[in-house]
Amino acid sequence: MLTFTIRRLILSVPTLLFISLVIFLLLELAPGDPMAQVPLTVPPEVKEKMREALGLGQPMHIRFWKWLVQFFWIEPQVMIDHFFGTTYAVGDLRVISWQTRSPVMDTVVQRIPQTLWVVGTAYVVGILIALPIGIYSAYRQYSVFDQCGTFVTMIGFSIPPFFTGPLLIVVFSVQLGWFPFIYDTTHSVDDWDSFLYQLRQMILPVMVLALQTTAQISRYMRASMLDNLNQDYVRTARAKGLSESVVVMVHVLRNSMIPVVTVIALGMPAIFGGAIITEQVFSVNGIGSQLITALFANDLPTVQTLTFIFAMLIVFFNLIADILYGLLDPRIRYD
Amino acid sequence: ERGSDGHVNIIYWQAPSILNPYLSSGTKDIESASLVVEPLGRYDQDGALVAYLAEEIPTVENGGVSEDLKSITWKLKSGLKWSDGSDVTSADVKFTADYCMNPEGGCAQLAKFEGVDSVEIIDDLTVTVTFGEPKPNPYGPFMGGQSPIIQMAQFENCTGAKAPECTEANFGPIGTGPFVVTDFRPNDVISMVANDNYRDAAKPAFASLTFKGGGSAMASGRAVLETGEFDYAWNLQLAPDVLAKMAAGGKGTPVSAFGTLVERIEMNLTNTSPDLPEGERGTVMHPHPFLTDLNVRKALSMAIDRDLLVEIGYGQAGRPTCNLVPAPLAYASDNTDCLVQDIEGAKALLDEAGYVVGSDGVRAKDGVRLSMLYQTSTNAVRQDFQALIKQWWEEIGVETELRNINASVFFGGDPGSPDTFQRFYADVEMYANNFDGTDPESYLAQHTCDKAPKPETQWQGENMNRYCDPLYDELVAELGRTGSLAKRGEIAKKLNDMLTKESYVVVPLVDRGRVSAHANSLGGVVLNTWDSELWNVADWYRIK
Amino acid sequence: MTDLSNQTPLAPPRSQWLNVWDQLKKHKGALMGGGFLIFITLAVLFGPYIWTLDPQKIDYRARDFRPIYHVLFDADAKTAWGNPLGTDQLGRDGLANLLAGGRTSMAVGWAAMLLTLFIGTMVGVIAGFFKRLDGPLMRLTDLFLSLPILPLLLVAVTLFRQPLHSNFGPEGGMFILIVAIIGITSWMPTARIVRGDVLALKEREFVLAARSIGTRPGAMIWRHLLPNVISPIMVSATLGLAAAIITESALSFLGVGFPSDFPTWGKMLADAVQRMEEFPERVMLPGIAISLTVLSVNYLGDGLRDALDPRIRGR
Amino acid sequence: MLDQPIAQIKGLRVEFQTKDGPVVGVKDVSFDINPGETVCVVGESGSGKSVSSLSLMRLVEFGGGEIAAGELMFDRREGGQIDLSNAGQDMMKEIRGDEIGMIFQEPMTALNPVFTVGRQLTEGLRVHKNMNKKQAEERALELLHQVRIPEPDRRMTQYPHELSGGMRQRVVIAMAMACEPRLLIADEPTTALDVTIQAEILALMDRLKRETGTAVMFITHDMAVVAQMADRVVVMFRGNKVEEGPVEQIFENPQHDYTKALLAAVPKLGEMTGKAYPEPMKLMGVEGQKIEPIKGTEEVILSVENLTTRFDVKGGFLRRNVAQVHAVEDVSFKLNKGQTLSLVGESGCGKSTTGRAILRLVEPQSGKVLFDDCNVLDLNQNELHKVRQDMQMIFQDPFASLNPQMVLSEQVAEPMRNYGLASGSELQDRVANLFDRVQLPRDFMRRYPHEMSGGQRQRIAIARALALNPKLIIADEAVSALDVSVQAQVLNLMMELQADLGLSFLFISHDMAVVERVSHQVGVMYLGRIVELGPRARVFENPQHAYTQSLMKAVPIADPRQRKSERDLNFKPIPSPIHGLDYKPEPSQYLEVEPGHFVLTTDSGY
Ligand SMILES: Nc1ncnc2c1ncn2[C@@H]1O[C@H](COP(=O)(O)OP(=O)(O)OP(=O)(O)O)[C@@H](O)[C@H]1O
Ligand SMILES: Nc1ncnc2c1ncn2[C@@H]1O[C@H](COP(=O)(O)OP(=O)(O)OP(=O)(O)O)[C@@H](O)[C@H]1O
Ligand SMILES: [Mg+2]
Ligand SMILES: [Mg+2]
Repeated sequence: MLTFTIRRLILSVPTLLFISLVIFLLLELAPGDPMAQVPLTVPPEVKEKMREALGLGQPMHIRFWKWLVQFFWIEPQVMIDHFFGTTYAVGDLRVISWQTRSPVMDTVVQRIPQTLWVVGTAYVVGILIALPIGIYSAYRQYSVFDQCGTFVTMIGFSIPPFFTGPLLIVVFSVQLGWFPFIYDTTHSVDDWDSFLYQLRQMILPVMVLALQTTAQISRYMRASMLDNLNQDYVRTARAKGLSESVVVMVHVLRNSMIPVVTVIALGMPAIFGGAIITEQVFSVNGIGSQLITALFANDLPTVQTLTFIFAMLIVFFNLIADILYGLLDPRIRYD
Repeated sequence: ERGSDGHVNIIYWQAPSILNPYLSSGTKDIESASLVVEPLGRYDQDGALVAYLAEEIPTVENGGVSEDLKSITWKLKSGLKWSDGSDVTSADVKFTADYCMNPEGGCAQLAKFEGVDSVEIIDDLTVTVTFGEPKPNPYGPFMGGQSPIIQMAQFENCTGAKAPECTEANFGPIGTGPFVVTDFRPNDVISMVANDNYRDAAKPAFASLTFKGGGSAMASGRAVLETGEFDYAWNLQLAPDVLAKMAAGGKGTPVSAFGTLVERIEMNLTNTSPDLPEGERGTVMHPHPFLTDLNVRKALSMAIDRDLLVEIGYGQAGRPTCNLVPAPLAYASDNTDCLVQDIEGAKALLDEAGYVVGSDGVRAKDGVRLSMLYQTSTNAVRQDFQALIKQWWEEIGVETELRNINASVFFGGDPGSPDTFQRFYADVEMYANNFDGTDPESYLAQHTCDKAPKPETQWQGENMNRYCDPLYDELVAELGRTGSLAKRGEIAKKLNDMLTKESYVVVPLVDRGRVSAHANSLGGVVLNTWDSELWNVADWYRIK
Repeated sequence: MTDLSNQTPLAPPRSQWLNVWDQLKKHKGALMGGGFLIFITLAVLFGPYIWTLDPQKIDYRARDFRPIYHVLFDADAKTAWGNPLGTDQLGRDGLANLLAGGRTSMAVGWAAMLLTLFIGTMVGVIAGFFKRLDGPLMRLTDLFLSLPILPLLLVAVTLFRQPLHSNFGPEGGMFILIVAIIGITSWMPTARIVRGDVLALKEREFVLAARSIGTRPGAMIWRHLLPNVISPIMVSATLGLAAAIITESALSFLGVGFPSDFPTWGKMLADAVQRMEEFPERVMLPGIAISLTVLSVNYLGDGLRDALDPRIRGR
Repeated sequence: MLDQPIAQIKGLRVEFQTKDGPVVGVKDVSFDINPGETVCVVGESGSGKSVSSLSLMRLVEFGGGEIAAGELMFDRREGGQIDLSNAGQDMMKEIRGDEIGMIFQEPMTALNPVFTVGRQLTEGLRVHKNMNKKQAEERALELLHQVRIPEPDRRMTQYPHELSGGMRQRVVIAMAMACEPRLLIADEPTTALDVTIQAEILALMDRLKRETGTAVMFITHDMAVVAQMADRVVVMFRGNKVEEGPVEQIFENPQHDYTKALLAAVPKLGEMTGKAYPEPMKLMGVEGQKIEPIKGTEEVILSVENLTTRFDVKGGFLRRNVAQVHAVEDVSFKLNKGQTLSLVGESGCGKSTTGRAILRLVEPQSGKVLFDDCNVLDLNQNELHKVRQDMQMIFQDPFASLNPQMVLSEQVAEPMRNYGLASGSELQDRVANLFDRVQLPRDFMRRYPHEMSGGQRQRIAIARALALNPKLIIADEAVSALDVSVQAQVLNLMMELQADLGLSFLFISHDMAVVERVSHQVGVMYLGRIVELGPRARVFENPQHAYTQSLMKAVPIADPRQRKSERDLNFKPIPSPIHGLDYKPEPSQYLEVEPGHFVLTTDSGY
């Protein structure tokens, strides 16, 4: 397992490099121009000058190499500097966004908190709701609860967030006036009241996002529970005189969680990736909205960096999922 | 009294990415920066010039502009202070010009400084800008939100290639405006407090300000009009019925004003058939099979009901127009003959021109079918327009295929993409354009022969329809030489008419105004489309 | 003594598909789901021939009509029998649009789902079965997982729109493009799940047995592995159909989808969100259509899975 | 009140609600179980044995069943009788595991794969006996000792899949006995075990019964075990009890036809003494059976030389390779054409692995497998494919070895498709012929594996193996899971085929009586090595190796008057086949005691 992990980690380096190259080429190939959002009143010559100032005149391989150096060599140094007060990276050119002309990573760091607050909470809430629903619908398969659960979760899955978002806003913010719907990213939690406010402003986006998570995870949970409930070992557990709750919640659940946990782990990168549409609807301005604005502005360094961070998380969490799979299920072996 | 009205919340559904207008020309960036940095003079709501940091607006009459129109001399108000307490001097003004004109800086406002030969410091408060050629309109540099004065002390080490590295300065410029940045989160939110050193001791009324960006026009409209979470929302590009419904919320008021933005259809005079080889496709080598026929272009224009377009798409924020230059008054032609839809007339015109309706309902002449590709950027209103116009055109026997392209591709100049509006691989396309300030000279000059995008120029250029008329080019040149305002107006109107009612290569549809909204409790808002909307934020106050 | 020899009484032998059908018949949800699916498919296929109004026909005098049932709670509502489901802000008929939109959405949904299933299952099975290909294929999944869909689509549009446009027409070309993009950006979860199941299946004794009777890898996959991973594939299929319809709408929403005069349910929904308060039916109708389709596919999938599983069928 | 039965089943009827309407699992069954008594329940597969026992635990409900009628009186430990058929689940929870323990039929699946053996063993103890973790673990360890698992300490922390089938079964037994229940229900507890372990387990249960007065309800199809264990016997047939009586009476004077048939089908050790060649069994109700010895030839078809197979053992949190299972160690033997060589030995000694290694279904470490003079281990995939046409295997577990999603005719046709031997209607004909050959009705062709009884499944597996007309069939415990009547049919079938087609069999089994009946040659395996190899008659009549001798002694005799006492059995703890990575086993050396009869002289670990 250790060798497996190490081998996978080592293998992930070329994988990631390759991914970064593919992403880079993709972005290069994609039509679009960082000057697209510049007003039409700006004459083409000026735009051309601005493009040059962004470094767009250089050949592709040089730009890719530059990005590699900036991302893999300079940015880590900046991080070390930040934590230990050293000065390795002073004066080195970091990955600079074309839109803000500031280091991309600074913005990322600035935005991670709200993304984690909202998307992360939604994920946790979604899982917390999904698991009981999945477990109970499987335990009482084809009962009223199961039917309703299926119905609601599938509806939740089939309705896009650009609909549920405004719907919740209309009901809870406009009609009832209970919750704000423009997320205040400058809000800091330092006492009970501000915590309450934070809760209030999180509720709507969290609800929208949790709906999707719940729908998906509860389907997997239910299917997995169903697979396990009829296994012989469940009968053995019952024959030992264990109570139903122990039988279901310990014996069956532990087995059913194996695939579900990996599904959950695989969903993790999405938390850091943010939720593009929901962030837009509620003006949360997390990573997701950073990516989408960068995309629309053709801010290639930002897009490249964000997509690549996302790719790293995907590779990492896929590894975690595989390891978890191996750890949770003693039958699986890696060699 | 300064700071007595507490806090004000502004929401822009596009978030500012930087507060240095010289590094970005996005409206959101310029307008948010206008809270902090100011130019020497601005345009007011009517397009008239008002002095800001300057003592007065220099003109030929008051001697500020030389007789030969080759130089302009600005005088700063005395006693101006930067928000850090230091004095504003003419060195800062000259530095600003140097900063933008640095060839490596990639300055977004370089066009403002076009033709500037030198900027000289006369004394502490006086600078003279000298142009290489006579400039009938010398108000490019230091005028309007695009060209504010920045502090030399702060940006001294940030010139040229180093400009983007000064993140701190770009995110928090020291200015003379009513507010000072305390926290800037790119593409998200700006927190500001009142500037202690603002020149008017009684202003601004608000002690602090939050400038939130992001979301959608829908959400920001709601936040002002329906829930009252915000005090001011910018540019509510919403369907009129939606806006009206929101306004019924009663928390705020939409306000509108008109500028020079015109939604128009451009006719392609070259053939863009995919069968042509790349390099020749879409160039003057191959004229368009039927759009080169004036009658067809005219008929297409006649079939459009502009009133209905306005009603459906813009409501109070739009009015039908037949002009490319709808304002200011001095330049606007009185051309109104397109305003009435005339389907029958259009049909007759086409009949006359020999285009007969075929069995499939599509007109054709000599085997050339009137079948067109109509492209525009993705946008709800534009798609409604497309649908309507397509229907009208089909009524007169013109087959229309619609295409909508992502705005970031459409308006981007990527020479590799076939979908940009410059490349114009379609028969007609629709978008909106305007000009900066109040002078249309360079705007009209966009339709000269040499401005046509072509492969040799990497498809850059502004003359999308490849219109080429030597007469027109000549008139443009004459406009450049003319100083008298009346004469200039006359020439401009002539140019406008040449493009519109005489040739119909440009078919204006709607004069698009701007709708913004403010809370009912926010006073002092004067909507201005000639400059930053937040131009008079110092005068805003809370209605108690 | 006599009755010792004969075994349990035998049910008459029946064809496999008859059995599946028998089983399916007993699954109420599946029947309802299947019924609705057939209904909606027929509706979008043949509806436009019955309800012949052109969905793109603009009649601005008849704009913003409410659905006919609206009279029930608001007697003065603008309604007309000619537009039973109302009209939109340009006066286009709601019913005609719903039918036309359904055609595209269903076609995109099914085609993209099938493509997703095909790629996902293939990659999953191959990765699970051939140990040597597992690593590379799973890294490939990582790669595809990290590809951003939007630039991908833009690239695809740039590269392929013209040839597809000239071969299949504006709608056909875009259809192929969108289906392909949705397909190749959403097969990864299926692949991972299938791979996991195949890894486990491979350890089962019947696979060993099949090897011992000389079954070659291809036949092994086809005969032994695929039928046994049908259940996760069914789940992916139901989720995939919904996801494809939603993705298509998001793409239209971002302006890289079908031409604007080509309605789809997702686009109708996205367009109507602005006027949700005033004209709830405009979001509800396409929304309900999407949800019901997804639900019915889900129930049908549940039923089919049960029916295809001989162990359950026996019960 | 010793004469009051501990459990009384009165008029039990169990129905299952299925999609085809109710199915009756048990029609009408009544019998008592007295304290300290062993009641054996025998009967054909599907006759309702398991369902009756599950009803007593009230576990049928979880399988979709319902007790439609009848009473299940149970005598509580604290005194007082209750009717379990309508007791609440709360009450049942206390009784299950504590007062009634149950051993389940399938050891492979009865354990939860993700919990350690220790955890699963201690669970019940902690619930019912209020023990703390440490106490429970001590008790669990003691239990593992009792069921004679090698290296009990290690097992506590292992997961079920790391144990061989026999070990798992012993864990299940330990679990059932953990709380010293008053009634122990054992559903085929020893089917998966070899004779020595089986004898130990039986002895253990016997001791438990004697010491604690535990009553045992013992479900089995092995009549020898019945003879050894039972006080009373209940015979079931198609959901009904057909006969009940003391064990001697049932064996000596069966009344019902079914009982008679059952007894006739039991192979008895020693029946073949004096006969040089195997011959088919005489079956009741089959007219005109020809019983002739099967001679075979002396031509070697398979020759295995120094075959060694090892598995890696992963350990620790990170699952590193820590040791190796020496599953097959330096094994050599020869098999003649048209003859049968049997491999016997205790569970986990490497019999199955040997069989699989010959077919290269597991990759051996070293050695030679000469089949028709080509070394199977040197072949590439294509050549292997060709060779497999002549070598087929019947797997230990017929259910597991059939694809649950495929109809039977397809499964039988598959090998022929693979080799392109037939297609279209010819294929159908050949499949139908194969069905006839293994005496399965042709209308079974459309069925799925789960719709068959165990014996029928095994016949499908045999039909599949025959489809290619192989020269060699490796039959891995081909009959162990079958009830005796079916087992006899299958054995006869195999011998008939051998006689007709000249097949060679490598017959893997732990049932000595069966081995005696079918083999020409016998190899006794212990800990991965063959400890004794020779003609069947010599090995059975003159066992030389100590292990063989104890094996012979442990074989239960199907005669209730010849019970073995615990003292006759001399148990030795079983050493582990797991050795460190640096362990170098010595080569095997044999002594030829008689012509063709070899005995291992080097250390075997016994
Ligand atoms: N869950 C169930 N659903 C439907 N029928 C069942 C179920 N369990 C058992 N049966 C039926 O009940 C009858 C009795 O089955 P049972 O398991 O008791 O047989 P058995 O005597 O234990 O056989 P074996 O020796 O093969 O274990 C069989 O006909 C079987 O098909
Ligand atoms: N895949 C495997 N991985 C690790 N160890 C294994 C594997 N298969 C078998 N073993 C081990 O190899 C040894 C021999 O196993 P094998 O299955 O050959 O025994 P057997 O003689 O067939 O026993 P039984 O009678 O219980 O079937 C056992 O200790 C077993 O635990
Ligand atoms: Mg049973
Ligand atoms: Mg075995």
